[in-house]
Amino acid sequence: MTQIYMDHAATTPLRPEVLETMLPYFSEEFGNASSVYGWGRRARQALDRSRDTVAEILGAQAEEIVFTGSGSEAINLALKGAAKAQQKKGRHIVTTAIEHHAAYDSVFWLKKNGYEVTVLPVDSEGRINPEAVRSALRPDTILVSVMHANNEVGTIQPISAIGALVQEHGALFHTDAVQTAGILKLNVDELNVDLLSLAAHKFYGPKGVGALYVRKGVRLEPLVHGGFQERGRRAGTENIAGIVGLASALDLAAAERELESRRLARLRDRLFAGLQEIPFTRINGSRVHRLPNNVSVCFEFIEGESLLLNLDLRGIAASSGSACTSGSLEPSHVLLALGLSHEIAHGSLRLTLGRETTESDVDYVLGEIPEIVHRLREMSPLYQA
Amino acid sequence: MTQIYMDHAATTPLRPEVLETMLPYFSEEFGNASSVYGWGRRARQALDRSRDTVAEILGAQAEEIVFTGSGSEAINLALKGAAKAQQKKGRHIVTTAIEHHAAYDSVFWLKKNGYEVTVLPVDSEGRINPEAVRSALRPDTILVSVMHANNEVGTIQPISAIGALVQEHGALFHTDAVQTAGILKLNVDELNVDLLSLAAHKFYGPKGVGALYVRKGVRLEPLVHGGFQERGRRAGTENIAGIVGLASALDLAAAERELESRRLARLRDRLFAGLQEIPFTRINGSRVHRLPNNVSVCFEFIEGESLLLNLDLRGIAASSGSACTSGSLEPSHVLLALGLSHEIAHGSLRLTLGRETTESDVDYVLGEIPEIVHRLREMSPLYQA
Amino acid sequence: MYSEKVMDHFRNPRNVGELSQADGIGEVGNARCGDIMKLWIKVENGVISDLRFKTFGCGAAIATSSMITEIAKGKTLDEAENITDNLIAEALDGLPPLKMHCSNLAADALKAAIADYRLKQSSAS
Amino acid sequence: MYSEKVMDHFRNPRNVGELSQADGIGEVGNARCGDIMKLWIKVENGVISDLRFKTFGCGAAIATSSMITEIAKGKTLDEAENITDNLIAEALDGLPPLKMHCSNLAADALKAAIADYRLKQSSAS
Ligand SMILES: Cc1ncc(COP(=O)(O)O)c(C=O)c1O
Ligand SMILES: Cc1ncc(COP(=O)(O)O)c(C=O)c1O
Repeated sequence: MTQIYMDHAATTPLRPEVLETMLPYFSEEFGNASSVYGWGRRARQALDRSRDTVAEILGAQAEEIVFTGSGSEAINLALKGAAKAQQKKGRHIVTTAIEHHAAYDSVFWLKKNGYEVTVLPVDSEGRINPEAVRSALRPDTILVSVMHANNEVGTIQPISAIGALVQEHGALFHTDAVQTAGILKLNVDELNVDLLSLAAHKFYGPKGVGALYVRKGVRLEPLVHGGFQERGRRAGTENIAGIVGLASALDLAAAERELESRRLARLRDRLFAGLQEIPFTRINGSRVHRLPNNVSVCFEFIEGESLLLNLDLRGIAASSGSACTSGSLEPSHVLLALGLSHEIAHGSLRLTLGRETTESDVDYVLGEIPEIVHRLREMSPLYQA
Repeated sequence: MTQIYMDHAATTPLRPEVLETMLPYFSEEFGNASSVYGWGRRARQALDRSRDTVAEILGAQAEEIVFTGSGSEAINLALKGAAKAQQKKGRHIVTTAIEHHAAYDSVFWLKKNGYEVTVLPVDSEGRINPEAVRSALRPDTILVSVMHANNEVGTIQPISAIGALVQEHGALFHTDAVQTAGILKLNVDELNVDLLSLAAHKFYGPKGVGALYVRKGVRLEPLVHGGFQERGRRAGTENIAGIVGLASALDLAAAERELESRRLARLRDRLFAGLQEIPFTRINGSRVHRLPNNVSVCFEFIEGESLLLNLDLRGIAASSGSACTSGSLEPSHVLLALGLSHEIAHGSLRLTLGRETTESDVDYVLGEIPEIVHRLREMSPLYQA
Repeated sequence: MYSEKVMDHFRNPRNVGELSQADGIGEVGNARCGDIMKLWIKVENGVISDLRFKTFGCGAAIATSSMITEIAKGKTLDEAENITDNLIAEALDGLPPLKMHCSNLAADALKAAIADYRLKQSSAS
Repeated sequence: MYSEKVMDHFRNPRNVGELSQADGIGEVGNARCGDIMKLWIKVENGVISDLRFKTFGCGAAIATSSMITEIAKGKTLDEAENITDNLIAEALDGLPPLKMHCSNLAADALKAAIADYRLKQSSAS
């Protein structure tokens, strides 16, 4: 049966050539990078090389890169770590209503622990106005966190402009680049960020490894205490194979980025054009400031999970901000923050394209969806044909 | 050249048959376990199966297992997570002077954050007396953490006895089983533990993945906030390949444990016998309550790092509690806690045996060490022949 | 995630639609929470002779809707009122824990339709 | 971790041992911190004509000890006193940052040996 994966924002397959770079570090060069003998030194070299690669792609210094066990851990370390280390300077944090849970819940943990939090609303396309950030800054603001691009609706934020004014104010600026690493150019100086998080499995690297950029001089309280790995910022024996995989995947993505982005944007626009022909369909997010691989729509009168199951039955893997996919009653906080009603937010569909996606995949999907939507609407008590 | 790896307490090579079980989950079955479609469901199945395997080996329920990104993270989650969740009941924690830094530093972070800590001394073999634990318990004691076996000197603690009295007192009991998982039998009910940490790379599984057993009903504040993975106890897209590797490595180790332990203990004793013939050599730790694969000694008048470098030049990979291997001035806190002087502690050597270690490896090592020790002593201003 | 039985009912839901001359109609849930079920019943001699449903909801919601129409058909009103959420879930070879509330919804919709029927009967008499 | 040069001096340290008729002896470091260096010098006409060392310490400590005996040989006392830790580290093609203090130790031991020699000279005269 046709099997089309259109959920690259959720995770991506490991590239075989990336796996090749990892394989030597499982059973042969398996040393602990802290050891003085040959196996240890070779592990350390692989670690150093990987750090150099990541640093270079981000326009950073090697010692500014901290490897972590996931994107979520990188974000938690950035937010809790910086807030804790800065608490003598102030306790006010600014963030947005559409952050990923890893950032949102870290900030709310801080709130529970004595910090004050300002959550900025977004416009109907999911954009933050830099001026809104400026107005939210206070003398005791120590940290601002705004995601680079949203994982559900694909909206890209004006990070560079926000970063400039946050840094001018003297606060630290973090961006969650989990959705943009490997897709958009990431240069920490151009973006004006002090902290930037990413996760390898979103750009065809392995799961279980992420990275945090920490601008020189920015102090962090560690999340995982213990050994002196990662210059004392993240204890634990380094996952060399995973880190090598992260670096080589990022390297490949950086090299192919421009061409691949243009290709994806064309496919994305073809998908949008086709989906818009279905009545009662809304596009979520911005058409202009948008990830090249993200398509997000809401079909009125139907519910997302049943849509996904029907797509799955026809070999299409996709995702939804439907409450029922997460087992909660509330649909995606992102779609609600964009001003959608609960009812409509339940009927969202996200298709995210990737390296293997072809035009014929897009056409296949466009051939199946209208029928499924029609069938579910026929079954819906909300729909009057 | 001969290459003999005798540092299995630092890390172990991934078993090729474990890598085989992981390979499908990199590029083919790469799905996100939270997704509803086929790729996601198959990832979820692999995750569930792995959790069942680990639970069964520990004598636990599947929902009591939390996968993490390292042993250190498991320990940090256990200690900080349990202390935070219990803080209304009390703020007193008991631990020992020979814990691994991951535990030690977590507890000291808690101390900095308003908890009281009692650090129990050990005897000259590195053992904790359960009665000492009993005397340390207070009405406001919420948590006790004692490692199962020490990573430097191999001493095994009377965990079951300590656990019984801690649980009777109504406090939570954590054991760091990073050095014992795969080597000793681990049954959470027999051990009387509420929390138990382990790391895959210590038993021929992959780096970058650990696990924490959390007894049903024990509440933890998460360390990594975000998505609802691991029942809300550890956010972040699950590292399926790593988790599958952890489970299959633990499964293999459990099956081979008894035979392999006996084999290792014989090799260990042969090593000890040979090393004891070198004058001015002390054995560290207990001869009775000892990991079957751990050999730890101190050679007087010489320093550990130069010993390791010489061993490395002859193809032997080993480790030391020497300060100079870690770049600090203080030698291992474990050796000092056993009552060794700084001077002697600097001259420690740890040889830890593993699956590939043969009798002829042991004999090769025994052939090389006396000469190296002699040479370094000849060079030492402390030594008067 | 879902059993074969659930997927069978999801793929080929039985008795979808409306009954133009229904004797009772029940509607439960709300769009805010992501599931609404509407159930039409026909009653003959105290026995449910026919049912139809329309559901806005997840896979489990659609499957339980379909299943309850099969279970209730031919049952007396009293029997039908005693159909529990567990019974529906069992008939579907189980539901994921997070989806158990969906079987609730179906049982409630049936109760609401029977109540509506009874109300109409009593106001007619 | 260590340069080839460091490993060469570690593997084949030059001038290990004692000078039975030394003109000056310097000892620095302490066993508590894991490194002790003891240095014997012979002085002829204000020039260091021979040196020997014994060191308890890490690879870097041994290599810097060996290196300083080579650098100092043939130097006048004033020249020898000006040998800096950086110079020793450079002569070894660098040391890891955490090991820089070891080159300090070697320079200090030489200074101590020269001071000892000067003290003996002044008390002899
Ligand atoms: C006893 C003990 N606990 C904890 C750890 C930490 O494990 P990891 O470095 O894999 O996080 C280690 C190993 O380094 C250990 O030996
Ligand atoms: C924007 C964003 N941030 C953070 C994360 C968390 O990454 P991970 O699940 O790999 O920890 C994700 C993906 O799940 C994401 O899309």
